[in-house]
Amino acid sequence: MKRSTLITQATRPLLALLAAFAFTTLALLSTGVSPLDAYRLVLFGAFSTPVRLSDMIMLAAPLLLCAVGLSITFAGGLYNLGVEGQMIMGAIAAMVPLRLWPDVSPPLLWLLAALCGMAGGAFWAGLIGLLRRYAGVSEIFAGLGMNFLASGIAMYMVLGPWRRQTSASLSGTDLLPRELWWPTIDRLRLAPAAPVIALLALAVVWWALTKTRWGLEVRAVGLNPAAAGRLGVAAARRMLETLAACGALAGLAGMVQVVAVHHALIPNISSGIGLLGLLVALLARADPRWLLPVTIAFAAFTVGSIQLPLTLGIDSAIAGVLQGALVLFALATRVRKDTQAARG
Amino acid sequence: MRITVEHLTKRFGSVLANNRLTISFAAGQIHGVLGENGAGKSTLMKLLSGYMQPDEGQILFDGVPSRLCGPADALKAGVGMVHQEPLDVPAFSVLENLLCAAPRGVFSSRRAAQTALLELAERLGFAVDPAARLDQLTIGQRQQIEIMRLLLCGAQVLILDEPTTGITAAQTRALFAALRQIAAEGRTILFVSHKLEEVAELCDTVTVLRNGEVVPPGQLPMPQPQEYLLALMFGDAGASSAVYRPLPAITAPPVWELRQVTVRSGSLQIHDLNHTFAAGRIIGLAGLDGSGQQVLLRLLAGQITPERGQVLVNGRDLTGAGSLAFRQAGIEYLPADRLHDGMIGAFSLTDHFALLQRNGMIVDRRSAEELARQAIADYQIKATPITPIAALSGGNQQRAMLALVPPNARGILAEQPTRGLDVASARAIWGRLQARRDAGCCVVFASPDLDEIMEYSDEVIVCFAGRIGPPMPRALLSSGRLAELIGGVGFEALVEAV
Amino acid sequence: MNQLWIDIAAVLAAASPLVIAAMGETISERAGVINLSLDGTMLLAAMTGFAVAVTTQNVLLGFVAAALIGALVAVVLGVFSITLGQSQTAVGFVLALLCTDLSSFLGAPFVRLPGPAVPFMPIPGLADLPVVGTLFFRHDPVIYASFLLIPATAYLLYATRVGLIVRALGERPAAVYARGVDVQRWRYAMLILGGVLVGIAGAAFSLDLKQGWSYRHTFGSGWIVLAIVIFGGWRPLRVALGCYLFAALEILATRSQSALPDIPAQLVQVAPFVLMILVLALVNLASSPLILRRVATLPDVWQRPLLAVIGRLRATAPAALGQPFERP
Amino acid sequence: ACGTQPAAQPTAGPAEPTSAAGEEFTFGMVLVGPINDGGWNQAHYEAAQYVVEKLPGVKFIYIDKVNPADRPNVKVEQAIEELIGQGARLIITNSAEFADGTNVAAAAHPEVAFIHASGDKVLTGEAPANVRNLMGRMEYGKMIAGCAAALTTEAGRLAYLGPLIDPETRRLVNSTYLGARYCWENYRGRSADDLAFKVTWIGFWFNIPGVTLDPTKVANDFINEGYDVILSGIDTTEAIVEANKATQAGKRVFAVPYDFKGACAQGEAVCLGVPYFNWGPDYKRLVELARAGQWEPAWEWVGPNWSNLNDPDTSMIGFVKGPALSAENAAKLDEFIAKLADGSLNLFTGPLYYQDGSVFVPEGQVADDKTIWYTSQLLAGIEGQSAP
Ligand SMILES: Nc1ncnc2c1ncn2[C@@H]1O[C@H](COP(=O)(O)OP(=O)(O)OP(=O)(O)O)[C@@H](O)[C@H]1O
Ligand SMILES: Nc1ncnc2c1ncn2[C@@H]1O[C@H](COP(=O)(O)OP(=O)(O)OP(=O)(O)O)[C@@H](O)[C@H]1O
Ligand SMILES: [Mg+2]
Ligand SMILES: [Mg+2]
Repeated sequence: MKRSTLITQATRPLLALLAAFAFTTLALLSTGVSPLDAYRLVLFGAFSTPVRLSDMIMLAAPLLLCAVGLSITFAGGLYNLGVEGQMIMGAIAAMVPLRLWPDVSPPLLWLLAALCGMAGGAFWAGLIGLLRRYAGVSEIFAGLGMNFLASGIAMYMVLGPWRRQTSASLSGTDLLPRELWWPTIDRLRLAPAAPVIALLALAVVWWALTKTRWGLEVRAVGLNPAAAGRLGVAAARRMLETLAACGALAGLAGMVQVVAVHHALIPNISSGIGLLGLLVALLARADPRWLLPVTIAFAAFTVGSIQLPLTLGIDSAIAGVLQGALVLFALATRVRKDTQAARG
Repeated sequence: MRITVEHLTKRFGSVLANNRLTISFAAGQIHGVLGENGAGKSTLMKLLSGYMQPDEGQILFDGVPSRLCGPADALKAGVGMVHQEPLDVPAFSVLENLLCAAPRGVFSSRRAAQTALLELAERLGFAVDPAARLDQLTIGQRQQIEIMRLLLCGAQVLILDEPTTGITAAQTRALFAALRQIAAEGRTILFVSHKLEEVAELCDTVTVLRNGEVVPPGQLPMPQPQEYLLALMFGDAGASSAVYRPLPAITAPPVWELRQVTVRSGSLQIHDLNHTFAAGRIIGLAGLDGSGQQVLLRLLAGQITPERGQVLVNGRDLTGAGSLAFRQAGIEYLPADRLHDGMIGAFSLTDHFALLQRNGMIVDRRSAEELARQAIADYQIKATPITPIAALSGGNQQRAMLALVPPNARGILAEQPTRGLDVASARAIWGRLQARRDAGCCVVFASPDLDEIMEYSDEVIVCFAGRIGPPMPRALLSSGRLAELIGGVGFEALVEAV
Repeated sequence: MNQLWIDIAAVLAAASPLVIAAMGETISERAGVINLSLDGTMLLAAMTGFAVAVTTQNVLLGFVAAALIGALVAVVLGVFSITLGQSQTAVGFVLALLCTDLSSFLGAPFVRLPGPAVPFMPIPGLADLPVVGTLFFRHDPVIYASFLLIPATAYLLYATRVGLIVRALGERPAAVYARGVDVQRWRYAMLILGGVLVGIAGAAFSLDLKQGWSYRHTFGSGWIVLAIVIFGGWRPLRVALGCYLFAALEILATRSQSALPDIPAQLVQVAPFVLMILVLALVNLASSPLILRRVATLPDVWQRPLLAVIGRLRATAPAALGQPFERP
Repeated sequence: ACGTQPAAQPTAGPAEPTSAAGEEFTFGMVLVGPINDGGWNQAHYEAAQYVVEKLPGVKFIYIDKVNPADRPNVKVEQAIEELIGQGARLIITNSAEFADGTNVAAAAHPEVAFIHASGDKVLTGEAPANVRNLMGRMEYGKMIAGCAAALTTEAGRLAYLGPLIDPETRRLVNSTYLGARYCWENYRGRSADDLAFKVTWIGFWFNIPGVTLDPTKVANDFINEGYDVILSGIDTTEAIVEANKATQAGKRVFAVPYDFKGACAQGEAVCLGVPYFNWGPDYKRLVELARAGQWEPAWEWVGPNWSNLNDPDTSMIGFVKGPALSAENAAKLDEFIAKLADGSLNLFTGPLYYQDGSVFVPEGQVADDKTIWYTSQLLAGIEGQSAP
């Protein structure tokens, strides 16, 4: 009995892995390129040169921030599909001090921008919570709607108040002054502050979810809000708090995108990182211990796949296919949702 | 149609729900099936109605072995089952529900179905409106509709699983009359119940199940002595010990005070309610389903806000403060659906106690586990501190829920505190509640079971059509009078008198 | 005046893929299964439909392929959620992203290629009728199909035995099981039927309304359809109305650039998505206890019509929507 | 199935060593859209093929679809980095959006030569020394397009499917309008007031779902509003596709696509002609320059070869007449082209007014290059946004 459960525990993820790769290989074969070549790039390409490694880390940092935030909302039983919008609002809010007071000393300005970004993201997420609480709109659709609105606002800022001197293109605002870019290592695009902040966030959230009463209450609300309420947990408040916490982290990710990656506001500042974060959180089962490895793997796939069109002439979206398939098959090998059906 | 089962066995994991059962139910009779909780009654019925398939053994209809692969097979063979909670579609009208997935050729058209339904209702003495939505009917009415649906679909054998649990006395009378009529028409009825009196009143034979086996092997003709049946069902645990206890004088301030409260929930409205709920009392709320007991409980729990008036808890005005504030004031609400609204299925007792901790930012697991251990010992819960609540049996879940009531609770509101529990478990639960009462708590509970109300209440409040009667000392009340009041007989005079 | 009719006809046409997908989703949600993968499915189906149509130069084959893709994704969703009992939301969401990337990957060779399109096909005799002809009879077969699908879905759900079972599946699968119906198999069937329609809707984009293939070609339509189904209260006619409302908003957004030069059109063009969600919120808000309690305090004269309006607006989801059912 | 992108295959093997350079010279291109878009990007891609064909020992690599929608996590610098990593010694970036990124990468790689097509950072002095700008004088092509549209329209309603708003697109819209107005007045003999000319900007060079307006919808909307010639200013072919569909549905709508010589193929029946870029000759010239190590900064604005607009080896700007242009109108169009060619007609002659009534070119003057390049508004008479 014990042995067999041990075996299934080990084989299940393995099976999922195999199935995901089988599926992705099928997709690769249909294009006529050698899957091995493709996998070499997708899996290891990100580690092949220092430049790519640093690009991977710069993608992993905001991704980890989002995934960590989402692990909070997942614990609270919410599908925060609005994380993209929260990132965008965080980026917009972070731009405000950066544009208003470019003369303030950079470290102070970054702190200000980080605070603004977190506030922006938290505010945007809070709106989702309010929509759900008072208007009964599921957070999934509220989140999607807010995503559309956020990207609309970003486009408005890019085309309107913050547009470039001479043109009105959706490609973005003017670049920030150089001294406001986060310092990078040498000739790489790696700004060490970004991964440091993300790891810090991971540690704090892990601690909060597993050790604090707040975390326990959040998990209780996630499992059964009615019962949690009966047991004295302020369920509605916890729901808003989890959303706001996730929004704040997503907003921070948006701020990192601005000061460390794009150095400007672009309409697509969230670059699908939020949605990828949802996949990461789903695969890691919102378990903080798994978040880091999964994040690194997914960021590596994405960065590695950039070379696919260049060297193999196939589209880089295969990274997304692999990521999606991994999560899908991992879901399949999990215990049924309905095992704890009502009894009595 | 005669039903025979031979060596019927059904396992759920390690639980042997039915263990090589061999019985025969003769045609044209009403057969009672008795047994404590978990004895395997429902399992047997579900096997007979094709709802589940046996692991071993066979079922014979009129001596012919038949394999039932699903409810459709059973209905084709003429067996229909009315589940305890009617398995109908609440969002449908009576007629839609009747037509839904009806066997081919039974109803040629909507109109034909309606005519047939009305005809049958008249024959059985039920009142029915084919256009009414099921979720606006009482459980009793829905049960009647299920019975008629099965008969119209050609059931020759009718299985009723605890049909009287959720319905009123009057509805029970109507049901019994109809069942006798159906049996008289030559059909077979299997009647599952915990309640000895009902079986005695209705049934021609009785079968007692215990731990998945028939004791003693075979059927017994009715009547049988009640003590004998109780002993068969429970062994020694079933012996009755109802002792009437005089009320002590109360000095503590009242737990709740309602002042001129008007409250509305759905279509039900309660007007100008003035009531005081004293500490150290058990107050039973009696009434037909949906007469206002639930509204009153939820009002006292702070879950609904009155439109007018004030709700005072321990002398403090908490009108509209929300259920959390009520809880902080020492009010505990125990819902009927334990797993759904009461506790968190995936959490263990330790987790629950940790959740109840109110100070400090960090969870103190050690003290929570200590409390869980103590609760398990005190309440005789069959579990470890880290067993998920969902894996506990119903009775143990109820005990766990009670154990989680903080020691300083001032008021306990319980909705059907012994729903689905057998006599022994129910008695244990009541022992706990009485201890709470003796410690100065006010316990308010609602139950559809009049015997329970009569046995355990210190005071009884009757609800009728959204009106709340005055509290009456239990000692001044007889079962007959209570039944009348619930039905509205003399209710006006009672209210006027105050 | 004439311009108005032309515009309305344009709305009717523009909404056709939405209508087709929304009817499909309505059916599967009525049977209790949320197909949250809609957005990805539509993309993958649009791509496949276009790819097949380009390679075979046969539009019909393109639609068949798209329908098959829709069915295939529905089956995958079914296996994971109905059979394996995983959360429909999680599986659907992952499928949505997976199919999106799959469409980008496999569709790369077909990006912006010219290809065949559904031919315009006015109905002889009727097309020349004043107004009515412009509105309903000067379109192509896909748009006619979207018109017919609305009453057909309503008929299926409300007037047939199948419809009774489908609705009961979404309300109380246990009851349907007790009546001898194989819940899983029926849910699969309805999910697949819905998937087929969703697939066809995808092809309606790539072979008709927004002919061709490009990345994220059907941008966000799947998500908006899911929202519209909720907005429509799972009732076909109201769902269709939601689709037309959305299409009208989109056309207004395109027009707004010259009408409202101060507001960037890019902001306006996301407005329909946002408005749809807001309307959903308003509708839900109207029937929330908060509002009902307010209404209850009003004098009767006001109360009655208000309650009537709220009653009309109220949309209750199928009670078992999204819940797995396991055979006992 | 992905065989449409053979040039990217490194497995293609090294080209045979040439006597000229002895070693292979690789040049790379970063394209904003897909190489087969039937427009701007395809024109660039085919120009690169032209170079490879004409110059032995030259190898071409590219990354296309570098834009926030198709590759959300790829920045221009990153793409350039990849190409340089693959051995590219000359990099061409083909979008105005790439100006900053090109400069950043160029600063980081002073040993590599850069061409930023359509930009002006060299002119403004913001570019590093290894960057050149190259652009064609499409103003002429657009004037011809406008004329063809004005000659054909029955309703007198011309619609322009605009990309984003910047000096380049403004001057192209203005040129189109000037061409259209001239032919409307002079060949059709109608008053300029009767000519409706509307621009709707989608917000980017091509459709990015969810970010830009959907050009399909915009084109449809033009048609529903009664515009009967749609001129495309975007990189892709939605205008001609939709016009073709509308025509098949019984309306009479014409289109003038843009950028790519073969663009009429998507709707022969409605195509009045296409003004296009022929980057090949100039890229060939610059590749040779880079290979010879004679790179120096320059800002070039190359005009057509007036003696033969459609000469693939000499003319940067061309115009192919479409099948839908009637013979009679084609003759008038030739006359118009001849006037432009011999200099007897310069449409940028004053007085020209901006939308807000301010003067663009004063009476009696002719606009110089810089004035035209930095056009700040649409001209009076055009309906549509000048600035956001
Ligand atoms: N679906 C199930 N899964 C697991 N165990 C089950 C299931 N159904 C019944 N059991 C177990 O089988 C045994 C018999 O259950 P059954 O429901 O037949 O009892 P019962 O006599 O109807 O009890 P009650 O009076 O509580 O209704 C119990 O131990 C119960 O826990
Ligand atoms: N779904 C389940 N998950 C885990 N354990 C279960 C489940 N169903 C039954 N069990 C186990 O079977 C035992 C019997 O449960 P059951 O609910 O039948 O008890 P019962 O006889 O009804 O007791 P009670 O009178 O307390 O309700 C439980 O102790 C429990 O451990
Ligand atoms: Mg039990
Ligand atoms: Mg039972």
